[in-house]
Amino acid sequence: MILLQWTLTPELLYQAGTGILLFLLVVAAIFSVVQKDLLMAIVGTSLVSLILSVLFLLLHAPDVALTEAAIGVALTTAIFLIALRKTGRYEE
Amino acid sequence: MPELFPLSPVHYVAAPLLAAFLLPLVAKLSRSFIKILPGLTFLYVLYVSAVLYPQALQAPIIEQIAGWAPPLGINLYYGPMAGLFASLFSALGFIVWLYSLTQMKQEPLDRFYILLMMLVAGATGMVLTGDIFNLFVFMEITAISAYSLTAFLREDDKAEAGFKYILIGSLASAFVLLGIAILYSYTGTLNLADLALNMDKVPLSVRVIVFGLFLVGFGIEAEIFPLNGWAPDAYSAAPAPVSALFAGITVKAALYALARVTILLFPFAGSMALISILGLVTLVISELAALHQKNLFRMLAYSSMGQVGLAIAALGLFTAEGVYAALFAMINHAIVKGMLFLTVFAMAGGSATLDGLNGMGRKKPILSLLFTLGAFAIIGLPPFSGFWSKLSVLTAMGQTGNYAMIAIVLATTIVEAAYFLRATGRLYLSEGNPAEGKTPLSAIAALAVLAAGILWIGFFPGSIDETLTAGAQDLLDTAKYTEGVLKD
Amino acid sequence: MDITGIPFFLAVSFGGAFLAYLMNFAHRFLRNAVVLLTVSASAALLFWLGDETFSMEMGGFVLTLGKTPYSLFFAGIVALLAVPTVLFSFTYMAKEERPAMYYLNLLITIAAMYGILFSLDLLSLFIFWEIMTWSSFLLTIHKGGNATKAGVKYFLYSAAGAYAILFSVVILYNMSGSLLIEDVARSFVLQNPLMQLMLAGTLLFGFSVKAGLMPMHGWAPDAYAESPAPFTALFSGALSKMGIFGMGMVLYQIFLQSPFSLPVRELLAWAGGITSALATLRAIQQTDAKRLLAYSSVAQLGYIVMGLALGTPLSMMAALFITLLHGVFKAMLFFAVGAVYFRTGLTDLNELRGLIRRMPVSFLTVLMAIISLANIPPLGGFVGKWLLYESLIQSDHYFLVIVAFFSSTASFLYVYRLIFSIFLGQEEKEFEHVKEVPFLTMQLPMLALAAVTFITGIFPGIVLAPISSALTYLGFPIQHDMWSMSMLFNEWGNRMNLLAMISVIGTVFLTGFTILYFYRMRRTRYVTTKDIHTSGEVPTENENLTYAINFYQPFERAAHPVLSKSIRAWIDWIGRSVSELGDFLRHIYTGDGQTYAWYVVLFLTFMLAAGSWIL
Amino acid sequence: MKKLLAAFLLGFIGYYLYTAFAGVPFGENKMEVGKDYLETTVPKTGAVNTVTSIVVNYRGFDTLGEVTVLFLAATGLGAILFGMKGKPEDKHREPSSILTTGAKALFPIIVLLGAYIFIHGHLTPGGGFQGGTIIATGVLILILGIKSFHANHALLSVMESLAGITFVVAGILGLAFGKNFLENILPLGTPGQVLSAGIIPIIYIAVGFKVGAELAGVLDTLMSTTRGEE
Amino acid sequence: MIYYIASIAVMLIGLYAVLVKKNLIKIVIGLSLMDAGTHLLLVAIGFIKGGTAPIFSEPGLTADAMVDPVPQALVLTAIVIGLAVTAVALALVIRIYAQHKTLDIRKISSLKW
Repeated sequence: MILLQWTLTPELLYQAGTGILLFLLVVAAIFSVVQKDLLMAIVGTSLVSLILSVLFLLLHAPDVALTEAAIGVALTTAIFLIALRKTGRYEE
Repeated sequence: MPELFPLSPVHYVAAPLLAAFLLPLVAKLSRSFIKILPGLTFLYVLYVSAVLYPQALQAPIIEQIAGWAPPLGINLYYGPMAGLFASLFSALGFIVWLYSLTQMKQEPLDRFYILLMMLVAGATGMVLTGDIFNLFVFMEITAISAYSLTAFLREDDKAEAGFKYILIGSLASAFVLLGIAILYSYTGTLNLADLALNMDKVPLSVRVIVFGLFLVGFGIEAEIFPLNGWAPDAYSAAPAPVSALFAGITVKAALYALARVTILLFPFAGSMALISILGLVTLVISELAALHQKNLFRMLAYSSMGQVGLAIAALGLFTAEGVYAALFAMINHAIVKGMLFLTVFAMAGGSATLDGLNGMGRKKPILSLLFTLGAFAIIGLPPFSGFWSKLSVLTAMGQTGNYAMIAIVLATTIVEAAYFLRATGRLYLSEGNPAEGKTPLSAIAALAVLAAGILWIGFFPGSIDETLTAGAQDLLDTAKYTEGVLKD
Repeated sequence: MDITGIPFFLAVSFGGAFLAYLMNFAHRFLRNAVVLLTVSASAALLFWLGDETFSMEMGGFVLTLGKTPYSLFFAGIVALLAVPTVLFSFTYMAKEERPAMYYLNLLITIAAMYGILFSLDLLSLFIFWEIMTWSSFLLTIHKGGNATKAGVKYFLYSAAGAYAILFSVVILYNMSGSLLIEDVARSFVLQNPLMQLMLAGTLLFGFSVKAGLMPMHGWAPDAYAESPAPFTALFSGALSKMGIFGMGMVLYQIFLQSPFSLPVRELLAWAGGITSALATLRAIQQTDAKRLLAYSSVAQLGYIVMGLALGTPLSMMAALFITLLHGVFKAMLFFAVGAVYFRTGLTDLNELRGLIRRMPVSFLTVLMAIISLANIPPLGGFVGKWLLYESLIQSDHYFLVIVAFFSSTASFLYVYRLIFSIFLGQEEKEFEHVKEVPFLTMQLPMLALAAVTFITGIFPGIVLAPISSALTYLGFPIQHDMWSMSMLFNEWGNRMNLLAMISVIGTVFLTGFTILYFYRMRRTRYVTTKDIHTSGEVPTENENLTYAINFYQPFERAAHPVLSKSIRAWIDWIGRSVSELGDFLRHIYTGDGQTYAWYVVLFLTFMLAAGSWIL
Repeated sequence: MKKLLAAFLLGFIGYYLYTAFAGVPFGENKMEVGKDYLETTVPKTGAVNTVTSIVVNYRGFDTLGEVTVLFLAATGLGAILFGMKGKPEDKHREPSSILTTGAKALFPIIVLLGAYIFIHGHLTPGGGFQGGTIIATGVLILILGIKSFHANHALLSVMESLAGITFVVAGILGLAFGKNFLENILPLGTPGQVLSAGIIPIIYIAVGFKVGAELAGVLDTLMSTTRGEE
Repeated sequence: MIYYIASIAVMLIGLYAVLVKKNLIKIVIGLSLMDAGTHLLLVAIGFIKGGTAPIFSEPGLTADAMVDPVPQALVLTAIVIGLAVTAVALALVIRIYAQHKTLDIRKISSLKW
């Protein structure tokens, strides 16, 4: 019951959002490093970039968010996938 | 074309940049023009340094990019030291271009020349800029052209050397960027002079951490001992004209950056002494490691790491004579090591081994003579430039009273003499079937210019004395630097 | 620039070298002419050298050149040996390849030696010293093959010595602010004794490497054996004397007043003695003529160092006299061995035999040289050794006298082996074609030097005059009563009149020879070397009874315990351990990119930890 | 064991970095240079988007360096993979028809979006780099979508060079007019309009073209290198 | 504050991958993660509580209510540099694979000592 008394003020929502996203960011990073299958690892990297881009929005940096989205998510992943295509798929 | 607009230090970067962008277009028009354009650019840059350097000796030229005053905009600081380095780089660039006209046959030539020009322009940019982030960007330009040039040749292990270089190089750039982030978070500015003034905002413990990051970041490019793992592979994999540029330019630019940043931002006592010790360690280990090298380029790589270690040790003395000696050592090393790399490539081609030199004296007498001249100059035998530079290093060390350092430097010189003379001795063996082939005139001309430089400094060391003292003064006198940049 | 000044002198010597190099492309004869002209011009110019010093500023240091009687004497030695060497090498080097490089380096070495002698400050002395080292290095490796290894070994030894000198020069410059030897000497005295010892020690070490003192002589046998014969004469005759010049200068101009001066000199004297003894024993073992002569040079230099270190006027006179004489007869020996090599292509004592009838002049030169080397009266060697023995006894170093006697008598052994195995004994068919070497370019220098030994033997005054002026410059009062033109006095008042003695011996020898020749010669039968009967059988044509193989086998077995452990092995061990260290360090660069990343991260953590811990 | 050591070392470095940032209060206004940029951007450069004005005008030299880095990466990539041109058909499997029609439909829209972004660089967030990358992704879709599609390398490199030259010439013009390198010489116009903020839009459009052409070239080179089996 | 911790964490994870992982592509991923961490750090430094994006889109916005634009400009450049370096690194990886047929960094060390 106590929960309900909280009014979801935008401030609280903002705090919670950054907290969860940052946690997700670290988890995605660990996922992409530990993952054996390189394809999943690359997907992990693009996930990191995506979360990063959203975080930049939260930090009031639209230009950087757009860049991160365009370069980090789209192109870096594309380059990684092409490189993966030309070389071995699985690690170790 | 030159009088169209006033000459200013930015031409050092703008002209090669324009030429680099022009080159792909020009390549479509006529294949031969690919070779001519870089030459013209280097000549133009030499012309710029000929005009600007004398002015810089009187008073440093400070140019603001895009017209904004320093704390806001980026400024170029063209003092005596930066001028000295910029002119040295452009001269070396021109000589290497002249040499690779006939010696560089690997196919995508237009790409090779673009990367070559940008390597020189990037290093010159590093030396000129007065803004720390701009220094990072120019370091990246130099680094990325160096990565691609290392893996330029088609043989198998070149890509491997390239990957090692890029792996360690991007570590370096990550650490430098982190250092800049920390500095910005405390001081709020990016201009070097401005930073120097409000470094007190940064608490001492943080300053040490940032110094560590910068030392590692720039140390990797400046080949300080534990960080120079990539260097031997990169030197031996890159085409010889490029290795000559590595030894002559990229190392010097990184060393200049390290010195400028350390002296301006981290002047506390331990920092320079630490750098000096690191230099000595680099000198000892790389000279000893060079003893067992069979591949000549790898031997020259270790030897150039050693010579850089010597320059760092002299720099670390933090006295006017020390910096004077470090500058002298750097110039001498750039000229002599450049000549050695090019001579060995002209003599024995890409995979030069020690045995490949047997009996080369008969087949290519001029090149063997040049190699012997280079070897004697590196060891520091009297009539050549190496002697005066080593002597100034030793007297500088003598003045600061650390005699142990003198003993170490002299001991490593003996080791250096051992492996260089072993190679020189092989030239004059009677047996052995060395590689044939006539060296074209333009290559010999390039080497002759370097040899003339060695002999000129060897017989008239006084001639460059004035430039060196001005350079040493310029680096050490931080007050003049900051007040000059932020005067308005 | 006036003719009598030193810069003109050096300009002639160095300029001549480069001119000769250029002339080589013009014509062989022209080059030879220029070479001869340069050497003889510089030799002649020595006599008109003016006294004023000349200084110039170079790279922030002031270099001063000037003439002193002490250096003039040594310059005389260099000139005396340079002209015959050049003459000898004209025909000798005709067959060899790359003569241009040979002559260039030869003239540079000679000019550098003059430079060393005429430099009044330590830095220019060091500069010329290094120029001499690398030009002699290029000469040593001229022949290729294992000459390169010998050359590199020579360069490393002398580099170690040279850098020891540079070490103390830099420190002295830092202390006294100037490079001039006088100023350095003045400020040297003010240092604390330990520092004085260290500095003088490194300087002496540097100079004794070139002089081939025992522990540091490793390079001498290989370098002398491998370098071309005419240069070897100069190498052992003059180059090693630069070391002596340096030691003399350090001991008596810089280090004299320091408390440690006496013990150091005592140590040096003993080092000289041991060097001469061991080197002589080692020489007896050698089978190659050049190596034998190399060890004998090391031994003779041991005598000189002994004389130098004693420091009494008489011993100094002895040392300088032997310096000159050794240069002369060593040059004669190397020329003769060179001539034999020029004709037969062999220097191995076991293969050569019976050349006396084919090469009489060479035989005569070797005979004169070994007589003066084993210091037998009529020739110069005797005078030097006589002075040395007297000075040893006077300063009552009785043990040293025993050592000196032992090694000079033992030297007679290897000397006899040299002349016996090359010239005496039965002739061999394979040496039928051997002819005497051409007169003008090869025999003349040998005979000229032989004449010099003869003259100095009779009139030592000619040499003792410049020696005594050099010694007075160094601070040793030479009273005139110690010698006259051909008279030698000693403290106990007895006099030895060389001229009278030799004239008596000469007349007796001549009369005996004439009587025998006219009276008995008619009835004698010419005997070929094959005409000997061994236990009744007549040897067949090709069977050869005289042989020199393991000539001194019993003697070597006796001296074996002394000779077994050689210092050279110990120094080679140092070399090997340095290169093993190099091999170990090389493996730090494992070639795996990731380990390099590890090095970077480890270094960063170390930096952060050390930084924050210190500050 | 190695993993443990690595973890320990990184923990060590992490601790030190954390102490370095402990002194930096998060979210506080500690701007030095930033304040001046914010105050002078509209009056002095006419650009509404301060980040773009910093990137192009105040610290234009960085962006010039930045464009060179990208240009060198494209050239370097071409040089490294020079010998590995593969046969066209081994690029990838047959694309499904949805992908092909989708690619054809989407391409013009993406290019339009990219153009909008780099034309309005000085007004709305975004600019040359973002717009160029978007165009490059458009080209990527075409490469994936249409089997026979090949980026016309000649055209791309010409576009790339021309754009680069316009950037450098814009800088040199600043010098020619007696001012400094890269200084603004055009009238500022009214802020908020498309044709405002002097040379910033021109430079950013040039950068847009350049980045678009370069990255398209890079993607096409990468796609067409051989599988490495032969 | 948690932004700093998170960005340092991402950077260290990237460094961990570079140090420990054997596969070349995994190492390049590690490098790009390190870059990502630094970029987040830089932008987080520039953030000011209550500040809006540094764009004067409406007339009402004043300079002192805005976020610090300078780190954003730096990050913009840094991201593109990161892309360029990753592209060259991957090109090298492709060439190494074409020649060595393996992506294990331990197997590609023919240039040593």
